[in-house]
Amino acid sequence: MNAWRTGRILTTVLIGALAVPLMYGVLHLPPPGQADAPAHSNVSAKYIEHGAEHGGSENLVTGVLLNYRALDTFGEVLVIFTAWLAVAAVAGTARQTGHESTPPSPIVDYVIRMLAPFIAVFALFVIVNGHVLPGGGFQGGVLLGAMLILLSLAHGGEPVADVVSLRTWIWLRAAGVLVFALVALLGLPLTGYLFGLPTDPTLRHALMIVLELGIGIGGGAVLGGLYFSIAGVERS
Amino acid sequence: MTAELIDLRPALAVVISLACAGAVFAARENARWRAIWSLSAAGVKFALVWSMLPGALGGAVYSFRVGEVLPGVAFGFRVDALGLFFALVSSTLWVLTTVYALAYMRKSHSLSRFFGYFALCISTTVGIAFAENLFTLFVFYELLTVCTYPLIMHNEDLAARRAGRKYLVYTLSGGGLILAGMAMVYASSGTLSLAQAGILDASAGGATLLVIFVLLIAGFGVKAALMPLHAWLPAAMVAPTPVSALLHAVAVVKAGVFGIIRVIYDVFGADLLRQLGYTDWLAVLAGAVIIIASVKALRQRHIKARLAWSTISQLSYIVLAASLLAPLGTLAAIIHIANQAFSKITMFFVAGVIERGTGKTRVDELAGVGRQMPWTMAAFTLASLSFIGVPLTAGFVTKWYLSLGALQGGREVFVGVMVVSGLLNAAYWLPMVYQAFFRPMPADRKAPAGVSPMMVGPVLICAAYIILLGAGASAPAMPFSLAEAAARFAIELKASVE
Amino acid sequence: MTHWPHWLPLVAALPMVGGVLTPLLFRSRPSLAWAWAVSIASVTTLASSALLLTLVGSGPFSYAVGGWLPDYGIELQFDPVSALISPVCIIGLLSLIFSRRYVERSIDPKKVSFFYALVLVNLGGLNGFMMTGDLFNMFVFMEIFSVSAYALVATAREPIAALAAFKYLLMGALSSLLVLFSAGVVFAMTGTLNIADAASRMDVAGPMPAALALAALATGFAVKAALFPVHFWLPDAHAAAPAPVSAILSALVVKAGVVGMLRTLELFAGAEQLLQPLLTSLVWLGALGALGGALMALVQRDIKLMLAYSTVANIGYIFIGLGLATASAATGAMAHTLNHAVIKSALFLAAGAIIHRTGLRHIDDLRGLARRMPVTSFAMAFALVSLSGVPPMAGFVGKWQIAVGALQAGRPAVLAVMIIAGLIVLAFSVRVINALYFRPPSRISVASATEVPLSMLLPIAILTAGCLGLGMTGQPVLEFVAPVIKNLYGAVP
Amino acid sequence: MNAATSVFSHIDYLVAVALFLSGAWILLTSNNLVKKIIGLNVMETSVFAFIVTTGMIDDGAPPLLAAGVEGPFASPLPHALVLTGIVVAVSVTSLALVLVLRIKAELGSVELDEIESVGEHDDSAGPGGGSG
Repeated sequence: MNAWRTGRILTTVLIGALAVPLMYGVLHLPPPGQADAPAHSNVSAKYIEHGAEHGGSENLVTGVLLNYRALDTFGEVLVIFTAWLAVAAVAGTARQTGHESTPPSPIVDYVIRMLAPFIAVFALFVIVNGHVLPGGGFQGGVLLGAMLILLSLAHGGEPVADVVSLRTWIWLRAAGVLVFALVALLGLPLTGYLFGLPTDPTLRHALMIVLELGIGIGGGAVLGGLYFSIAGVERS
Repeated sequence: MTAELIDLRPALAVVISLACAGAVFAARENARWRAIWSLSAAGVKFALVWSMLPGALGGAVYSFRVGEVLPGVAFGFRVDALGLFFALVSSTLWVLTTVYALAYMRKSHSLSRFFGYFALCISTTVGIAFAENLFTLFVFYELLTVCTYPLIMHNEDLAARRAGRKYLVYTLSGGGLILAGMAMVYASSGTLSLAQAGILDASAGGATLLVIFVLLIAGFGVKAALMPLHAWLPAAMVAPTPVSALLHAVAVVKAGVFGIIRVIYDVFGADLLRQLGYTDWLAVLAGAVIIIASVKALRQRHIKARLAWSTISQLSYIVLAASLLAPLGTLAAIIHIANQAFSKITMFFVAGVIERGTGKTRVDELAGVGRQMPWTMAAFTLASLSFIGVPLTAGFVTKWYLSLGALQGGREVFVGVMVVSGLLNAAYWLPMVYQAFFRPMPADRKAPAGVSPMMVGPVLICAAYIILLGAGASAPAMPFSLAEAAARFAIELKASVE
Repeated sequence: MTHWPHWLPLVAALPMVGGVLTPLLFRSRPSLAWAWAVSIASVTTLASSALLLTLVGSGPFSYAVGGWLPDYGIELQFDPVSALISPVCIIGLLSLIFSRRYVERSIDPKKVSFFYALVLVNLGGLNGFMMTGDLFNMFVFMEIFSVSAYALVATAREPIAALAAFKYLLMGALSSLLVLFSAGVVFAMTGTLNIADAASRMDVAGPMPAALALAALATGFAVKAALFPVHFWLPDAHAAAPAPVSAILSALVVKAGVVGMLRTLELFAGAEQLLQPLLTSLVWLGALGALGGALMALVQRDIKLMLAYSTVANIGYIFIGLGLATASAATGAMAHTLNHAVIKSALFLAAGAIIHRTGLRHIDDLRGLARRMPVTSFAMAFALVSLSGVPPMAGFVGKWQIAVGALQAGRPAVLAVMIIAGLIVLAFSVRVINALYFRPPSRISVASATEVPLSMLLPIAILTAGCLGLGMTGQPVLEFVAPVIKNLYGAVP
Repeated sequence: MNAATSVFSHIDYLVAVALFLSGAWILLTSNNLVKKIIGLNVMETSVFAFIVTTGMIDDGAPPLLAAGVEGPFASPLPHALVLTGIVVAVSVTSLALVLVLRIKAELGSVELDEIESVGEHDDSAGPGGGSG
């Protein structure tokens, strides 16, 4: 075992040695919180200044996400779907036999069944109000995913997974990417650039809502799908 | 006096036998087509090369530039006197070797592979001869290694594999050295062209020039079997006789020596080397190799092993003559390419005929062979006389001009080396001749079976060439005048040679 | 139609969306999924060649995504470095064509559509990564092709594949984190994420944080490109993956790390005194990688492991060229990035064909295969010879330019290392050729092997022809790449 | 600005870096694969923390331009970056967990040294063991 022991000591020394230049380098960065730091004077200042009328939403973060840096968010939505794709492709053929999930006590079962609709409504609220309040597609999606996982923990994976057919599940998971792709293509005729949102406020607002919904539902379905694959429930 | 003519023939010569090689590979198993394609490859090449002789004698230089493959590095052909001379020798011998090989290899296996690579070899050898710059020379030099490797491995038994591996290790590391030297030449001179007589100059600094010289000479020296780098040659004797003939008389070793001549006269240039004085060391090394290789040849029991060691010493004749930097020495170096080729190939053919006819491969089993196969042994005797340096044979011409060159260059010791090597040659050839003709034939010897005329023919033609090269040296249309032109260009020969 | 700038984002988005649609439309019909994947890949290849024509015609151009200029949104740029997109598409297309027969046997039919989806997403991610001019956008695309790459490695059935994919995932995630961290530092220093904009504001921020960002970014991309000390994840991953995936990984995904390093040099071109230590360390790490990789390849018995270690060696060559910072060395390095991609994909596909037919991976078991599978063996031999840099073939172009660059930079030791490494590569190539051609078969599956079907043979043949073609056309490739060198090293000659 | 105040003013960055290094230590030294994933997540969180603090402004309001809210706004860009980063972290972690499940099922253990030792026995068969 001492080979392992020396390995640990060696890594500790290496990490310690690495700490000095890292800390020293970070110390020379402009201190956080200063208003005149370059982080605030350059691109961010422009976002704050023109955020409302260009970006299309009071919540500047959503404006950045859906409008200014739309390609990043498209990449993001794709990464989520790829995560599910990867898990589906890699999930071992070995069926998770053995430990059956212990049946939940009736109280837990009842509470979760009560909570589910409220979580769903709250998730929709977060998605739709993303451009005013802090929120948006990703956050809503996580809430939906959490609801799905909570339900399948309570009732075992199969019933939740079978609420819709597998085909529909996959279409739901791809919702984020497909909606984003359509809106991006739409941007070509409207603004002359891919991924461009039109300048007319109402149309832009509507498109942003559609995007948020796509991202939210897509994200939620994928998170649910990840749990189903790991729990070995889904017969892909 | 040299007129640069743009001509397709150099490229055609290389490309045609590539195509024929393809056809030979394609002619899978039927022997007739394989023979036709191999012979046509050799024949067309022979005609093309000889068609350029009259032009070259008149001072024309045919060049064909394929294109610039890399910045400052072009792929092109340029047929100057030296290149044409080497191509002449190898294409002439090629026709003979192909005829001989068709007969010798009739019963062997996977012949389409053998003759395909056989034809590829000749195209790369001619490619080396016609290379316009060091890069093209290096390309064909490496391809020659790739093509000869399957030939050495032809028997596919353990000995062949070990010989093939040794051959590859030596030649590929030699290629690596040349690549390094070539990169340094390009870095310090900006060009790799062999057209000007010497592209390097003293401004590159003594150290770099020495490193370049050592790299290039060692790189080419591997194939020229210079002493420390020679071990692959005797080991490659396990290959079939036509391959040994090809390797040791025509293609591989001559490519190495040709490379050394190009390096001395076209990369460095004679006057720069006189300043630097590296070639004096090379001359001493070559002299030593001549003597040591001859002594080793004495001790060999097998005929082909003795031939291999004699090749190593003969090649150093050329290296010695080239490094004298005297006009006559250069002439001796160039003409010895032909003399050594014809004499050595005759001996290899004879060794092949003896092996096929009587199954004997050792030196002391030759008793009475002369009576059984008078013509073959007569040719062998003629070749031995040529190596010893008896007048009226090709070998004498080389020794004569080499000695004159040594005197002209002020190095009398090398005349001594000529004399000693002549004696040593006599010591290891004459006993064989004596045994063949003057010892009684052992009782159990049966009549020589199955020696087809297609094998004896090339032996006699080569023997005739030895006489032709020896006696008719000064005849007008002879390659000798071409060698003269090459020497004159290489070293700006002042006095004309009678 | 060819000068339509919108091809640029589409070249990245099209394969991604095509990939996402594959499981949706063809989950239960694998052959249709293959046809769909090949058609998407060919459309992308056409689009990339249209972009190449625009680049050759009217020089580099950039594209503001969503209409936002660089100080607001993301700017995509198409310059000779991102011109690597078209070979990426071509090799991706050929690997997809190859994988039809191969995947039928090595992946369970229900997951074939996922396999093709992952390959398309991977190609989309690579195209996006090479065209973006925004530091964070690079991170996002890097994640896309990395996640799909980890999954692709794990699609192989062998148990070793899961472990190899896990190690690859950990190292890849580490390198992505370093890139994200340096993006954060660059943002804190300059307030922008656009590479060109940040490069101009770099000196205002003072040397120390710039050094930190440079170190993090360079280490991140070095891990992604498997440069010497951080290369140990590559051999297991590339050997365990299915053959078309190994080809894509070794030829394309590893080169993304090299492109990343080029973008880093662009970002920090202004700060010479920071670049110098990085460049010298690149040279020495590259040299160690070249030697170490070649030696390790020499001792391998498994043919795919051997090819994987030779990838580490060739990445070493490329980084030597980049580190030397002379014009000829850097152009040689970029030319070698392209040439090695073609050679290595040909080799891995040929190895895949051999494993597909005989099920054998050890070189000694493959004796005498040439008689039974003549075309694949010839392709393998030809590509191995060009890998070792014999002149007329593609391998020579890069190595010759880097060697000359090494001499011009006054570093003969680097030349010696390259020659020795080249000889070692020749040694193991000869070992394989010997086994294939000059030894009698020793296994029944070899003696009874037959040539692979045309759909696997055609890509191998095209790539092998590419090995020779790229060798001949070295000059135009080098001239095409030369203008990039100016803004890489700035003041360097 | 002497050293003390500069350390104090950069405390957020220093903490983030310390978290990063501790995550790295966990990842490198732990023998259990799941612990490695945990280490990876610690590092990811630390980088996200670092990026968010770069966009922070002393007593600034969050970047929501609701009516009547003035004062310096925090920079919205880092928030968008971190949102994207978190999603990446989720996908990588989920893939890693599935791989661990498969390693457990096929190689029998999630302890690296046990897997390596198992690896040695059938190493003679080498990767793939020629099963295509």
